[in-house]
Amino acid sequence: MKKALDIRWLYILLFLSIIVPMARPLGLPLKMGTWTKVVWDTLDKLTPNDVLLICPDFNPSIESELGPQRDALIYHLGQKGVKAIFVTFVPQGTQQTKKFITGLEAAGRKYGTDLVDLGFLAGEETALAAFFGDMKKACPKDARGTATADIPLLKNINTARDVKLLIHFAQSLPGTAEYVRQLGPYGITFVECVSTGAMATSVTYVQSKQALGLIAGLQGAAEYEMLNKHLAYATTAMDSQSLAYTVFIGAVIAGNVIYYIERKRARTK
Amino acid sequence: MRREVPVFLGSAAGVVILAAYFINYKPLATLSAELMNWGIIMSAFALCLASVNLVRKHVNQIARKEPVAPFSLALLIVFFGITLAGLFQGQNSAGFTFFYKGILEPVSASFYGMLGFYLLSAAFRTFRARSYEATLLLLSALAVMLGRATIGSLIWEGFPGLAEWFLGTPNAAADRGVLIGASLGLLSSGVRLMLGIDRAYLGSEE
Amino acid sequence: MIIKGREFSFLVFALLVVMTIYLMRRGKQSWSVRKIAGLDAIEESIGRATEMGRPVFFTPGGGDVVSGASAVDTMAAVEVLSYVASMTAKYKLKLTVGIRQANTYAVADQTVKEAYVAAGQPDLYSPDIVQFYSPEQFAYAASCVGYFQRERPSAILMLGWFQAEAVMLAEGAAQTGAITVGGMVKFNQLAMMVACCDYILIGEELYVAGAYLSQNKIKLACIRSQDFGKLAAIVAIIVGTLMVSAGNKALVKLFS
Amino acid sequence: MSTDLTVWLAGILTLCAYSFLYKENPFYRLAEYLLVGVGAGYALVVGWTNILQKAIQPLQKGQIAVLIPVVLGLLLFTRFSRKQAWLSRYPIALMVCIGAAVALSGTIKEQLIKQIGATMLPLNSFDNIVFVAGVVTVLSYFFFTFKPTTAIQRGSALVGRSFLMVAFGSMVGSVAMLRTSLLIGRIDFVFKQWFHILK
Repeated sequence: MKKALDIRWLYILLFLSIIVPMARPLGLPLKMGTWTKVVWDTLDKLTPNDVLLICPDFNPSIESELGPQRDALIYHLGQKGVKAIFVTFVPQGTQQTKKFITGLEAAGRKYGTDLVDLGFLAGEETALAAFFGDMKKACPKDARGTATADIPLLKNINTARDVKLLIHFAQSLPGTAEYVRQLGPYGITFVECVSTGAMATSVTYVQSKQALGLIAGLQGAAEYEMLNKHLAYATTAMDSQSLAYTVFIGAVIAGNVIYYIERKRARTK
Repeated sequence: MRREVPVFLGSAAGVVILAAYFINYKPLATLSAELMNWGIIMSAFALCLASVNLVRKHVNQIARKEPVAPFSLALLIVFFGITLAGLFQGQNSAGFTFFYKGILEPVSASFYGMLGFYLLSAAFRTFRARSYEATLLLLSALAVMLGRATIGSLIWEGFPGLAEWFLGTPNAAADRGVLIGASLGLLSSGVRLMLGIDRAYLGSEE
Repeated sequence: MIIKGREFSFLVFALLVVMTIYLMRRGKQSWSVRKIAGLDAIEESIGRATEMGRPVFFTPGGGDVVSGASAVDTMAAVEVLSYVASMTAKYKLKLTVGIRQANTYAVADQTVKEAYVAAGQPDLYSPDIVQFYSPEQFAYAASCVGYFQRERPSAILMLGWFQAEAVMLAEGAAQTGAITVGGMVKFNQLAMMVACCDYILIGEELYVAGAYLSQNKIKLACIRSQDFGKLAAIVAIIVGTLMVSAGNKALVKLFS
Repeated sequence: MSTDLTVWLAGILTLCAYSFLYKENPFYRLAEYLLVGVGAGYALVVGWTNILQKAIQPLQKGQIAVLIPVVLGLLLFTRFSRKQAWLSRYPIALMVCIGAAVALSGTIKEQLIKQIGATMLPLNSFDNIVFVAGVVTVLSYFFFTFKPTTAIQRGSALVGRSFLMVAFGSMVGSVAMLRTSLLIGRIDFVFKQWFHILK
């Protein structure tokens, strides 16, 4: 039973490591990774006439990882003043689209001429293939009930080839692999916004240059905020994150030291 | 016959889509696009089917007065609440947003966050350098964690770079190897499917 | 005829399909399969359960035998289950199978029943062996962990298709001191199992285990065909790498 | 303290979920069931929107061809009848095969050929050598029907397995980060948005 007690102390330690920096920010320095920088530089080169396709395929379960990325992108894209088409292939993604559109409208973009919400499409990878091949056929109407043929923004846009860049938020399915498979024929680049959980498997596609860059997790969002020079949730949460990792790292090391000592003792007996 | 015909039609649809990918022939491309469009519509029905299935199951649990019946009742109440709000008032309505913000968002995030405690428990009790392989795993996990946490760069400047190296070189290489293997696997399971050999997905023989 | 830029893909595709079908047709003989550490561990763990007289627990995870995405993995797990059940029948051990999906339940129950009959122990079979916990992800995982804590099985086998609950199951199992064998094809959750379990079936090893234990000749032929595919990939990579190192980019261009 | 009813509900349910850490209890179970109920309702609503826009409205405009997928979609519901359940095999077989063919067509070029091509790196740096060696040895680890007779084969498979372990380690490290940020999000919610204790 002694062991069960031990682990609860560790839980409390983890809790404290998160809450203390929230009350008293430590302002730990953040070191910039290369992946996020590539994405920011690419997006910074966009002009107001460039049309983006944004697919927020994630559920609120990982809001605290991808939400800050979404907000940092809204800020950046709002300043750049680009045009954007939204569509999602997971049911709960529609709420994320809504947040995007509200944010970009606040930055002065107009629905219909600059922004359009094509809602959700069922069918995962099949839907991806159909949508990229013929957007207006896959989505005869936008989420607000207007026929897509009548939307000014979509006038010259029919296939994935007609957009400048795709930004994809990945949680599970459809993930990086599905997008790589279906975007291949259209030769457009795409940016992956992933949780740290998916980072290790998405990085392969960055290496093969099939994906342009990666924003990974809360840290990626914090790096993006730093590049935006507009600090928000992710930057403040990174203090908690750093301290919480330290607890994890400490737990692994402590566990192994105990294991080593126990084994040594068992041997000398 | 009750299995052969569906399998045959499915295979035919699959072959059309594959052929349209390779062969430059307009009618084939049109047919393939149409089939995918059907796929979307059927998937939308499947999404609704899953919900109907769930309702049936929980209605049964209540009817049979199973111990979980009160929970099933609560489930049905919120299910009909959000469905009615969404269908009649729209997805932007206050009612729909209430269920989304009040239940879906917090509970799903909480469950996924809770796994952090299991992970911490595993970090302390289970992640042990018991063998050569376990040691490799531990070292790479530590390198990634130290590189992504600020504490790492305070100890040694090189940790963030080391973490990116671990992720971008040995990890990506292993992942690439697995990916190539998995693609070949997908191909052979696709062949089995198109030939109608794999039919477990059609359920048991009746 | 062939869309421009896809000629080479078509060639590769056609070659692979022809090879697979060819191997399937002459797959009368079954291919011998290399030793898989995780597979031996299943036997070993059941052996230890016999010595200790404690139960064996098996779960195929949250996959559904009728859903395209997880059907293949789940069927492979059921094939392993058939073997496990025949062993527990032989050694008269208590077996419990925890299930999340209703369709998988039907298949698993049938499989266990057949295995007990085939092992000559039909009276040891009971409908309580295969238990339908809950389709709700965490309710299912909590039921499994609850079972681990109550019954203290000496062998816990988690093979199949898992989602985020993998860490909960793997850590919950590790705490009981049982021999744990984990295995799945999807890589992202497998990592947690590798870190927590005593033995693992990595990726495709699960398919091979299922095909080998059930002597499914068609699946074994597919595995053989994939081996040739991998060999070709290795040769292409080595030749291409050497050519690029020497400044010749012909092969890289072909493969792009 | 927040005065928003939604925030209160969200806060209480967050605590219900975490009560599992102490032990399994009815509050935790309630949270789980509510999540499932709302998730299913949400899926039904957006699924229905798809059916409305892609099937029913085109039908009203006289596009008869849409009837085929609609009928197929409706056949899915025969699963509830014991006698007619076999009819649901038509849409299931079509969906599975269409999905597989779509995935397969993209796989060959994007995930097989291009991935092999991207591995052909000039062996002029340490990283490239490690990368190529990693891919080749991992592939060799997944040989199942070739007898490992030579030392090279056995050695290669062993190195491949080591690469896999490093990859698993990276994933474990990354997942640890994911779980902490989710936890941070919940704690942030409880103390900042619900109780207003922290600013």
